[in-house]
Amino acid sequence: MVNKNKIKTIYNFFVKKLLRAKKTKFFILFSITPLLIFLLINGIKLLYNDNLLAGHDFFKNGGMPFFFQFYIQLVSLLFGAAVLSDEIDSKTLIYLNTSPISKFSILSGKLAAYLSVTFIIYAIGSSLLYVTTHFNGILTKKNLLALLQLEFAGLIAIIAYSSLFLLFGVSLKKSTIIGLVYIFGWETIAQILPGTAQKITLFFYLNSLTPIRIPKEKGILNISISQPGFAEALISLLLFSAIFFAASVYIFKKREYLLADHT
Amino acid sequence: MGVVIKGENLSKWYGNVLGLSEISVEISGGIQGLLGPNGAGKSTFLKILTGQLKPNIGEITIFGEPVFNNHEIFHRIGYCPEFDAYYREVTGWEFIRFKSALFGYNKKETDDRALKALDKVGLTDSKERKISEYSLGMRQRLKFASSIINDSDLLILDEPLRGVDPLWRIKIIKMLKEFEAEGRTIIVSSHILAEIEAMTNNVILIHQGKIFAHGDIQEIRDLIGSHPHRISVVCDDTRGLAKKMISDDLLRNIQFMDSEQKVIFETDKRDRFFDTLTATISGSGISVSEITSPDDNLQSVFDYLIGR
Amino acid sequence: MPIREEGYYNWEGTLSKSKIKWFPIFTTGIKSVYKKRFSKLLFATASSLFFVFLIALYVSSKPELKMMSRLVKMISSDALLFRTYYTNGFLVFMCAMISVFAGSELISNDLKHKSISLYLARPLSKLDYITGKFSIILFYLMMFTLLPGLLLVIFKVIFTGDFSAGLALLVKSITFPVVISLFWASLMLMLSSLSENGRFVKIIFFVAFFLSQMIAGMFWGIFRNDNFMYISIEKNIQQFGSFVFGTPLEFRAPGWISGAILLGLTALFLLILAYRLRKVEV
Amino acid sequence: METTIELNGLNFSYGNIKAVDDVSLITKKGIYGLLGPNGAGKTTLMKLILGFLKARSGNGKVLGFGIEENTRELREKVGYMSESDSLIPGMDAVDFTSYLGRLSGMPKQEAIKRAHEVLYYVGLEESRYRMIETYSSGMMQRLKLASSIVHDPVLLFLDEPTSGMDPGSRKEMIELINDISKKGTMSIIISSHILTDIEATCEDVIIMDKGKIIANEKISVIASKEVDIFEIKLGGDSSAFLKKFERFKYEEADRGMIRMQLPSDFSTKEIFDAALRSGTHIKHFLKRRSTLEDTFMNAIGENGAN
Repeated sequence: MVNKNKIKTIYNFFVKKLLRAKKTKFFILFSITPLLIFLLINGIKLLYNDNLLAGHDFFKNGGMPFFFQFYIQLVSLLFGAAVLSDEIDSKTLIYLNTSPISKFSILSGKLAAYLSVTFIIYAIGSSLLYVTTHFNGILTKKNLLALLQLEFAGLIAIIAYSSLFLLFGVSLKKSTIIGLVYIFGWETIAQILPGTAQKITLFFYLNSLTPIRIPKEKGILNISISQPGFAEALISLLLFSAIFFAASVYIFKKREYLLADHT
Repeated sequence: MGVVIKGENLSKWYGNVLGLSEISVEISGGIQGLLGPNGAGKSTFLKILTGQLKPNIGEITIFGEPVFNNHEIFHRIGYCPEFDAYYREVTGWEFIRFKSALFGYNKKETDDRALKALDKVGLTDSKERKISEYSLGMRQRLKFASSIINDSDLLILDEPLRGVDPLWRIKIIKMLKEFEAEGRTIIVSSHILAEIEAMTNNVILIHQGKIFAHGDIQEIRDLIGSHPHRISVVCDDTRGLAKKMISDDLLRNIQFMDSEQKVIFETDKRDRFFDTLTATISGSGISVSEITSPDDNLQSVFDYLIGR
Repeated sequence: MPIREEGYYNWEGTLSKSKIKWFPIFTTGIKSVYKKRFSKLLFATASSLFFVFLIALYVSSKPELKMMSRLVKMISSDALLFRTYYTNGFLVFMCAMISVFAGSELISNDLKHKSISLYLARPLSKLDYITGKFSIILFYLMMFTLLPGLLLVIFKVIFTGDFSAGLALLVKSITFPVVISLFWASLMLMLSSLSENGRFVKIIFFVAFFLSQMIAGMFWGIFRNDNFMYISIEKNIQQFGSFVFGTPLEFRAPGWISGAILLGLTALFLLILAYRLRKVEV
Repeated sequence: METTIELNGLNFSYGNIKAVDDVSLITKKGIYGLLGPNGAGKTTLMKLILGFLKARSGNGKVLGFGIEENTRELREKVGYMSESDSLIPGMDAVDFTSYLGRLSGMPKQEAIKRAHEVLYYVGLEESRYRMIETYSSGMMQRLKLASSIVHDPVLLFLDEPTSGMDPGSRKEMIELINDISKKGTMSIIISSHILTDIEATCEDVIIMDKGKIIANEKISVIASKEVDIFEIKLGGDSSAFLKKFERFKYEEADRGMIRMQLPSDFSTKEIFDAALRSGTHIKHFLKRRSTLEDTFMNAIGENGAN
């Protein structure tokens, strides 16, 4: 039933299409803003022959929160939810639904394509930032390993968030707004709620994968629960992604997509 | 070729909109014209036929197989959708090649079939241009090309010629007839009745969610008892001809249009009328220059049945 | 009385000869923005600031009342009244919200539905089209900046009875809100003409607005140098307000530069808007 | 004022593709069809006349107004129904139509009154208070017609007016177009791919291909060009009948239609005698007139294979 080269066909087509989209170019630019800010700050400091800003501190307090608490979520939302809603808006879903390809292959091919583009955008910004902020000593084993872990954590985060927002896109009407409410509403509030609430946010597990812990504000009852281990976090994130993806395929199969507004 | 499409009392409604009510239909080979006013259930029927919608009651099978959620069936079906839908930032070639690859051919066959489809609709030389730069007619032809890639046994076309210029209309109609000759089944939905008449004699008329008529246009026309057949004759002695024809109980009505030297007869017994007419003309010295049946076409069938 | 037959009837009226061709765009636009969901809620919140200032004005004219002393002190003179009201952080945010609410889809919807040709098939030039769209946002922006400002002066005269407000100050109290409204309107219209997708336009607008604030704050935090305040839209408005009304400046940097930045940006946005519309294929 | 449009030497190209190539044209009052294959330059020509696009070279006058100098006065007198559905969401039909009327300079109350009148005229009276984004494509065409005649123009451009309409409403649209042109106060230019609709409405036809005007004829002239080919349909089997006419050239088209070339002095009586003797009857007998389709195909054919 699952046909690998058909999934590859979908993957290649949509990666090429996405790389040309205006949206992608905008987010690549957006991903290098922290780097530009860092260079600008140190540039001006040089003018005033002030002592330069420490790269590692900027990365830890500025770069990490930017990427792992804002950027990845936003881009995964705008791309993940769009996997299906773009096709419905432009009514092109009809071409896929009337081709000899299973709904599973369509979604896996498309999600993989959107994931890859999101990862490329993220990787450009994050790796450039990491390299410049840890320039002297970048070639040490420690830094290279940290960089690798940074990209790996980003990839897993993108997979998890994109599958969640794919599920939103497949089942809900106003998926983008609900996604925004989830990111900036629930995930931020959950940080300060008692332990169990944090367990049902993706960020909680993500925080154990990143090479540098993202500083967490103390909870109201300031009992900070223990972060899960690397392996445990990885497995739970992958498990969540698989569940979200399976649910999306199930709904996609069952739902009738009325592309026209009249009979 | 057995029955290709079989529908048993299909009913479909969503919200308070009634799409179809108890449609049973069997379609086998050849070109079938599908027509009906907007909002009368024609698009709902096509959506059920292509598995986009599931009927609330009844079920439909193509080549004996169920349609909804059975994607393998599309190896044997080619579908041209109604909307002007196209992928942004993509060229004609990339789209056709993508659609062709979805059938799972090897690389060479995918390219050959895509090229052949593009060539058939005359888009080969503009295949590198972005679809957004195509005119409406060219996008329509591209859509049609995407439905003939797999040389399928069943072709379902939803208004395939909308916005296409007369030159390509004729070429595509000719192409469809060639497909019919190869024994393929083709469902063509269209609002332009002259187009359907140019392709086929078989029509399915859907109105108010029901099949009002299905079969040969001529037979349907004969079944419409409420409107007798109108035959118009242009000759040099209309009154003389009428006098000779009136003796029999054949005629319901005669109408003279002297300005055009035309007389219009209305009759229920069409064949007997023509026998008598031919005999009368050859028997008398009246020189006849024209015999036509003004309401023996799809437009009249449509008007009489739909009653617009 | 002759029967009215079926068929086409001519229109006996005559077209108006007025030069202002874009006026229907303005009136219809105003109505459709008002009909939008949540419009009453937004306008109520935006006008709440005016009522707070009104109460403060009343309190300032009655020395025996001891309420809201801080605000009362800040509006002691007319110049201070205008500066505090026009450059109030809440009002700046409200202007941003109103621009998005009234303006984000003004052109993007026309691009999406290809309806610009509807306008240009009528005796309207592209300039009329832009002016009409512009007037819609300007109307709502000025309704919550210029109008309340003038009302405050009138109420001040009623409460305190002094006519000390000189002509120069009155002129400034009119030109400043107009300049600020022009800035917001041109920014919003320019963004609206960039894409068919209204949602994308809204995202870019808010990203730009918050980013300007965040970067200015971050740089100021690091360098403690006031020149970075020019990056923030809000700080520019406040600085330019203080400069125009001659009240103490927001930050230690020339006030007129903020004005130049605002007017410069407005001109830049209009240029981009004109370029975009010229490129639009009708 | 007899001449409606007068163009001389108009040129326009998108990049290096010549869309309008040295077009000169004079049209009188009345109703013209503008035909041509995809990409022949029809829509571009219309946009040049309306001043949406600036011609590279050449000039023109419409209703006496220069197409470049006084586009504004010109557009007061012209109505344009575009090919694409261009709508303004969030409005019902009355608001939409009266809004466009006011954009043409009609006073507010006049525009609303006139909007109702034209919406009744095009048959949208029941759904004129519905939001226009819920309109079907057929209703959308009627709305576009209504909004293009709300300001009572002198010249009306219709780009694919019957596209997407079902047979019933297409017939009504054709009746509307004929009724408007019959009134005599409005000249109409229709660009359409459906030749039967053009035949049912237009008096003259202009055919374009590759940016040039390659034919400009009266439909009555085309229809009168008789060809001595007869269309014959028989009741039963035609082989016996045809044997009697071996000497003439004939071809059996599909579904029993015979097209036979007969000399002009040939007496038709012989056809009926032959049918009677071979035991069948004549169901259809017509001297073929060249149709618009033949003229179109010949004109395009001569202009080089497309």
